[in-house]
Amino acid sequence: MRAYIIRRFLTLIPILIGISLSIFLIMQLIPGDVVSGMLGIEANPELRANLEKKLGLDRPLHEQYLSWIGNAVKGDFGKSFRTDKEIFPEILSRFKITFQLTVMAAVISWIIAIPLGIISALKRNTIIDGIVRFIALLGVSVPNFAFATLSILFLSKVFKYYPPVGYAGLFADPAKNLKIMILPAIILGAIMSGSIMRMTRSSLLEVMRQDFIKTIRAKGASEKVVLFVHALKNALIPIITLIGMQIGSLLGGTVVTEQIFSIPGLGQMVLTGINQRDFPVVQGSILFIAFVYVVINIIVDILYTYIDPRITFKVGR
Amino acid sequence: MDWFKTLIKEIAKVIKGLLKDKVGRIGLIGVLIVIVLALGAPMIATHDVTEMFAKSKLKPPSGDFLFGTDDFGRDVFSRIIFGARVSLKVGIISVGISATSGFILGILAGYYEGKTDGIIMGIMDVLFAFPSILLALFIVSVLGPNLTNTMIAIGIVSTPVFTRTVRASVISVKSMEYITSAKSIGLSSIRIILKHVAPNILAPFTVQATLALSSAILTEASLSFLGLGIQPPNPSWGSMLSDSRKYMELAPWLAIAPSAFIIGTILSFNLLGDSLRDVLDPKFKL
Amino acid sequence: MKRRLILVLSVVLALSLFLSACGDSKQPQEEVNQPVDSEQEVSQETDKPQVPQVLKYGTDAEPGGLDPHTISAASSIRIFKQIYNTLIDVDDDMNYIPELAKSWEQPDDITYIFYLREGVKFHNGREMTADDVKYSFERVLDPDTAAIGVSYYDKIDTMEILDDYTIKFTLKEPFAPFMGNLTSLYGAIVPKEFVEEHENLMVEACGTGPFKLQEWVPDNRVVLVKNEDYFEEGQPKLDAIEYYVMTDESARLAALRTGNVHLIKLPAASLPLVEGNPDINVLPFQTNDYSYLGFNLTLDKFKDVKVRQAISYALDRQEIIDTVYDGEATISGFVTPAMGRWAIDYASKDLYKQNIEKAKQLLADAGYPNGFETTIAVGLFDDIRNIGEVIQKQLEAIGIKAEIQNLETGQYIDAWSNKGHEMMVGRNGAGTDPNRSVAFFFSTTGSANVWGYSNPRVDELCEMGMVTIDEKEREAVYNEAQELVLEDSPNLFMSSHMDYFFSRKEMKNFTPSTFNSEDFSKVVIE
Amino acid sequence: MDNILEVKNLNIDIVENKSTKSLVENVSFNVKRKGSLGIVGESGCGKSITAMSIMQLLSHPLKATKGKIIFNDGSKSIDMREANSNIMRKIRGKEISMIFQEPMTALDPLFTIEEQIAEVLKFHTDLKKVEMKKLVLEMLTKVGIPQPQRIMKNYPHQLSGGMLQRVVISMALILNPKLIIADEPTTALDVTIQAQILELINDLRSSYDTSIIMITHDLGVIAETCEDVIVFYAGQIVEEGNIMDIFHNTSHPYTKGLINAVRSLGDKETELFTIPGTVPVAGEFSKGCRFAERCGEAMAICREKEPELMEISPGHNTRCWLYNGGDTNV
Repeated sequence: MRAYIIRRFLTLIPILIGISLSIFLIMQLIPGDVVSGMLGIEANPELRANLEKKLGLDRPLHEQYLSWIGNAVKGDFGKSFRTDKEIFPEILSRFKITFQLTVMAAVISWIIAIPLGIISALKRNTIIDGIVRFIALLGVSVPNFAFATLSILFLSKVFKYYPPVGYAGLFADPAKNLKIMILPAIILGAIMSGSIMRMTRSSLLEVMRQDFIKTIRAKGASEKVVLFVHALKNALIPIITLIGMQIGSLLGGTVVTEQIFSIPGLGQMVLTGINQRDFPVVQGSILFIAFVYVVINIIVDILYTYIDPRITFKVGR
Repeated sequence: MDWFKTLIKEIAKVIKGLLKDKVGRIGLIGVLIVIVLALGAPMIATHDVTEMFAKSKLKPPSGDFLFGTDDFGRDVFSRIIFGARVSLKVGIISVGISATSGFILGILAGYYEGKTDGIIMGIMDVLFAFPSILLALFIVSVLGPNLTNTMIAIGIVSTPVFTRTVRASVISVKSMEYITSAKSIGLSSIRIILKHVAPNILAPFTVQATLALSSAILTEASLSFLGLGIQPPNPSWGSMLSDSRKYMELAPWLAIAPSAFIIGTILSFNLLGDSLRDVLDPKFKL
Repeated sequence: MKRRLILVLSVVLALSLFLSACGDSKQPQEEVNQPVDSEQEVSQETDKPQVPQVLKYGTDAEPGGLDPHTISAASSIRIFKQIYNTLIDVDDDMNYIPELAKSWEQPDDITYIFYLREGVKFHNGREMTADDVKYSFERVLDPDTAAIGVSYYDKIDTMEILDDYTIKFTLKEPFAPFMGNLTSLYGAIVPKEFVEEHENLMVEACGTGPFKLQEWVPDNRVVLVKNEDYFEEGQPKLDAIEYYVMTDESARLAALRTGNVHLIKLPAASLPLVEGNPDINVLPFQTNDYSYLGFNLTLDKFKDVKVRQAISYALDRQEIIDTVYDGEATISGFVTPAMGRWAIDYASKDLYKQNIEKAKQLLADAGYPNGFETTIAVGLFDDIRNIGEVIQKQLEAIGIKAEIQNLETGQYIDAWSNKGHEMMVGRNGAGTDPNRSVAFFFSTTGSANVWGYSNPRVDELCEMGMVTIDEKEREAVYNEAQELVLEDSPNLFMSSHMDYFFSRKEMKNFTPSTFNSEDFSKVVIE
Repeated sequence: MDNILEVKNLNIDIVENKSTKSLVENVSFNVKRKGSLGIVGESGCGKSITAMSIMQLLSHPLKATKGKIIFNDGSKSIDMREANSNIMRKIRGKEISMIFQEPMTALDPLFTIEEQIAEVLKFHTDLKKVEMKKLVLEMLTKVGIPQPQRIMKNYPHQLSGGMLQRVVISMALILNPKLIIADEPTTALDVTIQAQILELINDLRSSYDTSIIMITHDLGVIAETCEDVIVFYAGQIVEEGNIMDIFHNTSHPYTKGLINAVRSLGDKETELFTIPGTVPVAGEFSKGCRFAERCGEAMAICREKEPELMEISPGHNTRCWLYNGGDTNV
């Protein structure tokens, strides 16, 4: 297994280099640059020259890129042009927040989606199945910012409730942290649950039609055993694939929810970075997101081998 | 010309199958309504989409303004109707882009494996690793913010999902006997792909297409929320919804109308996708 | 089978624990000196009313950095305005009032002598002296700092320290706006050793102001705590100010309603939402901003003044104000009404009254009988986007088909600075001195004159304005300059709007005004 | 009562969007204690779903609507068609167990052989883990699996078809049930393995004196394993009797056709004999005898009236007008 993990990490390197090169090129192509962003209307040629020298932007492009990559390999993602602060610690502390939100949202979506998916599979083509499928479709078709704004308004008008302001770390002040994170997590979780519900239902029905289910029943197994021991485990693979993809896409995708609930996550950092053309911030954070995304894929692949003995490490994606 | 006739016959059969299934019926009707709205927009709309009635700003739904007016005093009903045109166009063209490129790349990667598979999937990994909203943001800010660029951006963003779906089905279809038998009688690989592999991955492909249509509309809405979607004053459901957020309390009809239509359209596409999957692939009859 | 499941779970758990533990678990505290937990401890010490004297302010943008000399973003200025002081300040009637300098004299046109307050302490405890004043301006003028206010102070020839509390400035030539420029935070007084030791004022701060920086969690909040030994007696009454970044308007309003924050800013459109709400007071104040429609004068169609004037006649400025600001704004030029005597009366000018016939006539004379196609670039703020949409509609009446380009932040700023547009809607602050409002934007060498506009007479007037010390004469100079720019119409000016603070009823003694919109020195929380 | 199982006019219908069609009509038969009953017929004649209905394993939209399935377990006898699921659960795998046709897909791919066999013990006994392991090992050796110690740690995809069928058999016999229902156990296996499996089934049956219902379309398998035979055609029993009656004084034309097809196989001269036409689809049965269109000796009456199951010699019944007391004309 270790060889497999090392091989997967090796394939990570070309991807990361590919991403970092493409970000660098795109950042040059986009109109606007960090200096005019910082100076705003005060910009004049003299000020611009000073600032560009201070930020090292007067060096030729390839030199800028190579020096950045040189440090990045050593873990030093450089400093933000705007705030002059070290980027890597900033990414880590923000990643913890986005990761916590993602995990909470994922768990909430599993709690909602998997039982409902099972129920709608068992009670196939009944009204309950219809209702559950409708809820699932609703989850898939509601834009998250509409859902978020609606819930904020509803809670604050009707229940006079608004999550406490000012983010607190999970370990620093757990009570306040959970109060802040629970609402956005529920909203993200509800939206994620739509597709998981549909996937659970279809893959469970697929498994229930297999021959070995008949054998198990012929052995005298109760429906509970048939479902929870055998059917669910066999249905797990496509569900885990979907969850892996969802968690991956959430890492950058929570930017809308983070913005509405003003949670200092990674998505928002990238968005501000792009707006301010703060190249090291954008480069560092997207590379980190890509790295975590591939790590999650590796974990999902490893989970496969634990669930299904037929899948061995030589089988690729 | 016979393949054309078979195609028509095939489509007729699919539609008949859809109508039989309750879910399919609802989906089909929903989609048809949206198409009719989009095509017949000029006839249906009651006002000019950009006309500003300064004295009737933020008015609730009434006789002459069926869905009320927005903060510029423009008629929401007409904007919704024309919005159908935009959202449908965004959906269809962006899915067109991602479906075709995903189809070709997926088949190449799935069928040829080895180096081609490695390279194509490597690029797809790079695109996958980029969070979709941010990738779209990049493309739109490089090409400039207008509707066509939004469509291209959404198209590129959803290509990897298509490629992966197509590749997965090609690999599973490839291992089946009839492909090896086709190879054994010396068919050239292109013919095998077109004649045998392609038709058989149609079912998961069409399902993926309907899902991509709904996510395209959602992505357009999120892009508008981040201020990068369609250019004012032309309306799209996404931009109307994101603009309405400020007035959700003062003028809720501004948010209700677009969200209802967005949810309705996506619901119909997904229902259509579900029953299409059953019709196209009897094995899936659940 | 069970053994495997445990293994899988442990992998996932280990990963999440590792990640969340790798940074130190407590939020990084960048406090300057001993950490004060703003909530509990402070209230026991003083005999203040039981309620913790902490003002929670929901702001709309993340500060871009805290170095007063290099950052011009409003979201940053509102914070370091509480941390740093300038030599002198300006009241609402544009008169200079003492701050760090208790008095000053001006022996001749090019020398200014300032007598500093004694016993003023920096946040690191050291007493402020003339040395720090000299060091601060040297830092601004040093190219390595890349300071923004270089053009404000580059007329300084020498700075002589007469004694610990007296400093003499000698200018290269008479420079009337010098006093006005000294009120700007671009000339904030910073402690020498702190800057040298930390060499990065973006994230750390040490000034003489009423509040000290305690904590900054990016994209979330900035916490300032009371400077116990502030030189103004009995100020500030508050123990701490907590600025929360809440970009979403509905989230800000919800936080205010539920009492999670005491103060927020919202546009006029939200006024009806709080009508009749006993807990929320609305505090309007006139801003010093003006909205404009700029032309790219390098393009042929906009080189001709007749085209620009035609567009001016086509605009219905009152409809723009009604639609975009709910009527809560006044017609204004690039010297805003808030600048009182300096501003001419734009509303009464013929060019500012809608006259479609005249507009069409002018267009025909200029060779565009049935109009032309163009684009309007908008961005940054919602009101700018909305103005763009209204103008686009109004220009249709004279045959001009304008397409709106809603640019992303970086693109908008780039289009502005490199003429990447045809027409552009924007909003500027008129500043505290007419030289800033006129020369900075419309003299040929003004760094904000991105339109390619040049009028020798205006340049001459700007030069004169800088050297005329006598107020009455200066007024006449700038009036003529405004009339000329108005006539040339490189930009069409529209409105100067009102801004609105929404505050909880528990927040007392807070009256925002144009030039001092966030003075929390007398604020108390009940 | 020397019958372990008595099925009395069992009817199985398919209920699909409001229309019900009968697949199995008034089928009755008995299985003697320690006896062996062969059910033979072409695929799609209803033999498999009859077997599944015995164990109440029919899934939607199939349903056993009428009739009785009586299981005589020592003193008490239970009608398994009506029995509630708890009772059925105690019977399945303990009193009656099944062997399926496709060994490759009959086992759960995600569990080891040991886990799947031990599961039967877990359902019906409260043996300790160690005892279960010993029993499983014993059983695997009995069914002739080499190195059972290693094999039982493997997963189904690591074993051949023959091996997997042996595992299924060991699962079925481990609690020495009173009746085994074998639904085409050897169809999916190649011939050499087929013989070994049949021999294995017969040996184990005698050593555990279990009765068996052998369902197959292959008369060769019937000949080797069964004493009594019933012949299914289009959801009805067309002939039943002991092995000698069926093979030597075959009465029903359909059974004759089946036997001739097998016989012509071994004989080089005669051309391969086939029964023309195909099995009629449920719900489209003509009113007369269901085999009429394909029957070489069909008479007018055959297309008019459906013949009853008549006894033509003790224990040998047939459903054909040829033997209906001679009055062939109506």
